[in-house]
Amino acid sequence: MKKFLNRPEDFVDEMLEGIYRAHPQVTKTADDLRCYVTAHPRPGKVGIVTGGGSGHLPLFLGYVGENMLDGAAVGGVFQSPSSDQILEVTKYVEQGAGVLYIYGNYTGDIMNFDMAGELAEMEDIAVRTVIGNDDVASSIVGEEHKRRGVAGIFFLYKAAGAAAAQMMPLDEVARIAEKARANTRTMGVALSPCIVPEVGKPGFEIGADEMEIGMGIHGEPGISRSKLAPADAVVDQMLDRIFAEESFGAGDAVAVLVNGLGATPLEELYILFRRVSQRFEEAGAAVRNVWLGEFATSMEMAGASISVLRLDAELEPLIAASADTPFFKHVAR
Amino acid sequence: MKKFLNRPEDFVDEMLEGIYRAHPQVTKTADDLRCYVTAHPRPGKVGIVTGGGSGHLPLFLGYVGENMLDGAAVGGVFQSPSSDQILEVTKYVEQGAGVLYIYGNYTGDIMNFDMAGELAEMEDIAVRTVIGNDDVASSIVGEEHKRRGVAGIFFLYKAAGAAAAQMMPLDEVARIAEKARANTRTMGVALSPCIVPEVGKPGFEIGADEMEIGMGIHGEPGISRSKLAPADAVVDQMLDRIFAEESFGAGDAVAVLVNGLGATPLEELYILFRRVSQRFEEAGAAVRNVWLGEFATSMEMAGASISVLRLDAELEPLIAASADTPFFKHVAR
Amino acid sequence: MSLHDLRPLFERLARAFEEKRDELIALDGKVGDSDLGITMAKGFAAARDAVSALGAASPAAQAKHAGAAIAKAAPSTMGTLMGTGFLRGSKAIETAESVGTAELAAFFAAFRDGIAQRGRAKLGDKTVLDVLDPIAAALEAEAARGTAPEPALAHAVEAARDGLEKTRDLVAQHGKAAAFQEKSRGLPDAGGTAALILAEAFHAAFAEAG
Amino acid sequence: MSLHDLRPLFERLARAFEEKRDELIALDGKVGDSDLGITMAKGFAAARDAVSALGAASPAAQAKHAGAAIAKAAPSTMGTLMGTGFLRGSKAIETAESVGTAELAAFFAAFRDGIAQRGRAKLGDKTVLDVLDPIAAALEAEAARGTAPEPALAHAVEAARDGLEKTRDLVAQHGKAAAFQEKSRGLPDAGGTAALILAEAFHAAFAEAG
Ligand SMILES: Nc1ncnc2c1ncn2[C@@H]1O[C@H](COP(=O)(O)OP(=O)(O)O)[C@@H](O)[C@H]1O
Ligand SMILES: Nc1ncnc2c1ncn2[C@@H]1O[C@H](COP(=O)(O)OP(=O)(O)O)[C@@H](O)[C@H]1O
Ligand SMILES: [Mg+2]
Ligand SMILES: [Mg+2]
Ligand SMILES: [Mg+2]
Ligand SMILES: [Mg+2]
Repeated sequence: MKKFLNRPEDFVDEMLEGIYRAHPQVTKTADDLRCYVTAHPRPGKVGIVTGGGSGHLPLFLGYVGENMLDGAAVGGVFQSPSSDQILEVTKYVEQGAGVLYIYGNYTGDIMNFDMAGELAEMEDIAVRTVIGNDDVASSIVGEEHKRRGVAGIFFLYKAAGAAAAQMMPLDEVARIAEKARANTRTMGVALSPCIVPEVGKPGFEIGADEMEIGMGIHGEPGISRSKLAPADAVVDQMLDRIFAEESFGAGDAVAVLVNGLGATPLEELYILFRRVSQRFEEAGAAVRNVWLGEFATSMEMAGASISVLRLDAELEPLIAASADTPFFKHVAR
Repeated sequence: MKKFLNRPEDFVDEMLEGIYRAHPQVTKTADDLRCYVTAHPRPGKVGIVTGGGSGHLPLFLGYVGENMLDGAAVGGVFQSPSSDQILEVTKYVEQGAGVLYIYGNYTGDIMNFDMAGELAEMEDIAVRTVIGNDDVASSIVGEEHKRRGVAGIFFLYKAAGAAAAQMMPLDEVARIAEKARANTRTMGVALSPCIVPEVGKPGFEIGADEMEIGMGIHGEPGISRSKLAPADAVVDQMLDRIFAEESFGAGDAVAVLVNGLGATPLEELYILFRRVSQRFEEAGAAVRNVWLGEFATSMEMAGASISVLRLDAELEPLIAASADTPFFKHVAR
Repeated sequence: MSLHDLRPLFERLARAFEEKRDELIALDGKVGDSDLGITMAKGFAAARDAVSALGAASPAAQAKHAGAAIAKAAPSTMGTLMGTGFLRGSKAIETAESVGTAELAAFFAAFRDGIAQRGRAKLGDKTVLDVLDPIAAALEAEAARGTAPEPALAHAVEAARDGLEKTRDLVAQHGKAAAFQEKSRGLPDAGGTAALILAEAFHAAFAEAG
Repeated sequence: MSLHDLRPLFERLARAFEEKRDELIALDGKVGDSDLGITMAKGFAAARDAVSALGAASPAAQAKHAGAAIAKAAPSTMGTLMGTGFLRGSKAIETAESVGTAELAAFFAAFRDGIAQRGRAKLGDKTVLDVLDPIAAALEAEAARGTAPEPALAHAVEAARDGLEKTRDLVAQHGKAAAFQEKSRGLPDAGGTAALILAEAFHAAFAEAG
């Protein structure tokens, strides 16, 4: 295991210490490093809370900041945070307008967020929940509720964050997040595994010339394992799957996120995007917003994912709004 | 070789195509994909041009944008751009105030930038040059002019870019870049090699439990190869080397860049920064600006570098100014 | 013989899980991470303290504070599930002045349903549900029959013991034990064992109350 | 017999490098990337076209346009170095009305120095410098002696041939050949061969001019 770390069991907390030292815009609450919140909560604004396992930076805490989220409960590597930690974050970000939970579709997270929501309601905090489930590889059409949440959750954060910053009420912010959720689809491809620090070795293997289309960000099995194909063919395989569920044509507009899983160089993401752009061009649809880089990783896993959000007149300005967090900045133009 | 690409010989141009498709703020000049310039040159402003080999994204072209650079000549993977390409970029960004070249200390780059500068002067474009040489591992004190330019060039871009945006004249912008250069020091550590696409296999090896302190971003030999140490000890080895040349104490202020070489997860960079922050805290010096992430990579090489810039009253506001490029955004606070 | 003040119940629960601490650690250790004894002891100690700090209050309020305290003190799977159980059970008896057999039946039905919803496990998945379900069913039947709380709970304990015994034949589908697959066969489920301890403590508390 | 119009010289250079194209390709191919013949032919064809498009102009202006054209058309190491040579040489004869032996000496001294500065190679590093230096030295000596251009250049060509022959014993320290180390020993340097062709073309142009 080639990692920069001290004791594996301190991986998450030392990472958090580094983050707090680097970024005074964020702070901890409840005297718990893992209860990560904005240092500048805005009175009267709907608070948005996320959370989940560590090992996915900038997910999840990276999106806490201006025009996006207000807090994140941080779990161990690939582990859910506790309901208690989620509750503490909830209480901190509650500014009189209620709290929206946005997180990924994983059992441990659901259990703990539900629990925290129940406890928060008992303290008279209104809570709504929207669960990201954008990974089309993880279940067939008709079983979308079983799909995993992966990088596409970024669009939910972006849209809901901008809505909350416009001081929309809780139900509206939740409606926006839900709309972004329903219109986001992601396909991923993995080229190599990653190593959980406390485990010390890869949890699975991918052959030297193989790729796995649809593999989950914790190494959950995908839909096909085959010889690594040329970049254009890989993109085509991924987009064909998305286009089979959602067709895009003239007059349609989308936002696209090409996400690196960790070790894949930015150069390659642009080679992938080149083909993505060609495909939408061929379809006659407009790519209005593009983000490329690492938005949801699995530490040193090599691979990438492509997320597509169908835009409408309501979502488009929210997606395009400025945002400023320690890990993600966007300047509206 | 596990890379997302089509034909290895198209790696650079397809990457560039992807970039132009993604980011309308930038464009090419001279009908050459590799002559990369801002789409919005500012009349009367000193133009800043950089360039160098590909494979280091976001270096070099990633810093072309508002408040930073105006153009970049793009070479093949780890190869210099041609003097002709540099000249074309120079002519495009010349807006009546002259042009500053900022690039790294590599023979091929020097030869071609010098040549381009000579040709530009013949076309009555005033040209100044500042060559980044921040890598303290690559030569001893007294031989600083032989040092390689690595991630610390970011500080030169940032300071000079902000100075140019304030419409300072060419000699002033060059003076600022030179001051940033003289005050920037970097140490790197590599954990694994990278693969040039057209070569198809690693150019060197690093043992399964080894690290190489001081290795260059093209795999140039470093100053020590040893067993991978705990993160804190790695940072101490790197900073001790920097502190031996530049001492920092009470009243001193610095900007710090913790840069991932490619495959190293962001989590680990924060673990490294935690120790960096502790060290400056112990020394009594203030860390005023912090950037963490991938700023100068070697594709999928695992490893990191730490750059330190000593700030003064002139550099500090320039370093802290807002900037907005497709690859780097900073919002002043 | 219905109970109004649940403090003696929570005293007894805390004591019971403290006594069974090492037994649960050993059991969870065989196909899990050995934390169950620790988290249950911590969680129910916290519940006792929360309920005692609350002073006089309705049974529902007492159960609610207990549930929140368990979830907070024991952020493990079973801690979260037990916390959920008490919170949901509390809602089911919200207006009750005291707890008799009907209230016990309503409480455990909501307890079981809450855990089923939260954990998304099915009967037969070798979880705490496979013990909670017989408890709830037994109490429902006794309530329909008009049995008094003490004998009703005695039957519930029997049903729990039975249910737990049957988990030996099952293969774990959830949590850390799921990774052990066939190795989990033959062993009683650790969470189910905690549910049996829960039922026994309820029975003892109502027996003591007379 | 000094020259005012350098167009015949550039005609001849273009022709010479076109003729030696395959020879240079083969030579660079042994310890390099085989591009030298292509880039030199391209570069000097571009120089000829640039100078002819320029029309009547001073020798310095002609050399300057030639240098810029080579650098642009041939962005390889030797293209950049040759371009540099002509640009620097042009500066050294900036005010000259025509080119005699004194101007040739000044031109080639600046040519050599410019390439030395740009490429940072030292004498003995097995580069074009090891041929340019004897050329410049010979011309300097002849200029001091007052020799006419044609015989002066004839001596320079001899010196170049000598210098090139000596590069066989050297091991390449720069560029792609450096990677081949000992394998480069025994072969004449490819860039040096191009310098010899350059000197020969100069000599032929001045011989033709009479
Ligand atoms: N999804 C689930 N639904 C219901 N019960 C579950 C579920 N997952 C695990 N359990 C129960 O939890 C018990 C283990 O509890 P605990 O040790 O707290 O888990 P962990 O250590 O994994 O957090 C199991 O024996 C099983 O009874
Ligand atoms: N740093 C240098 N300084 C001077 N001459 C050099 C230098 N590096 C290479 N050369 C010359 O360039 C020749 C090779 O030229 P060329 O084929 O254009 O190189 P490349 O193909 O590497 O760009 C060598 O034979 C040598 O004479
Ligand atoms: Mg990475
Ligand atoms: Mg990377
Ligand atoms: Mg356990
Ligand atoms: Mg060559």
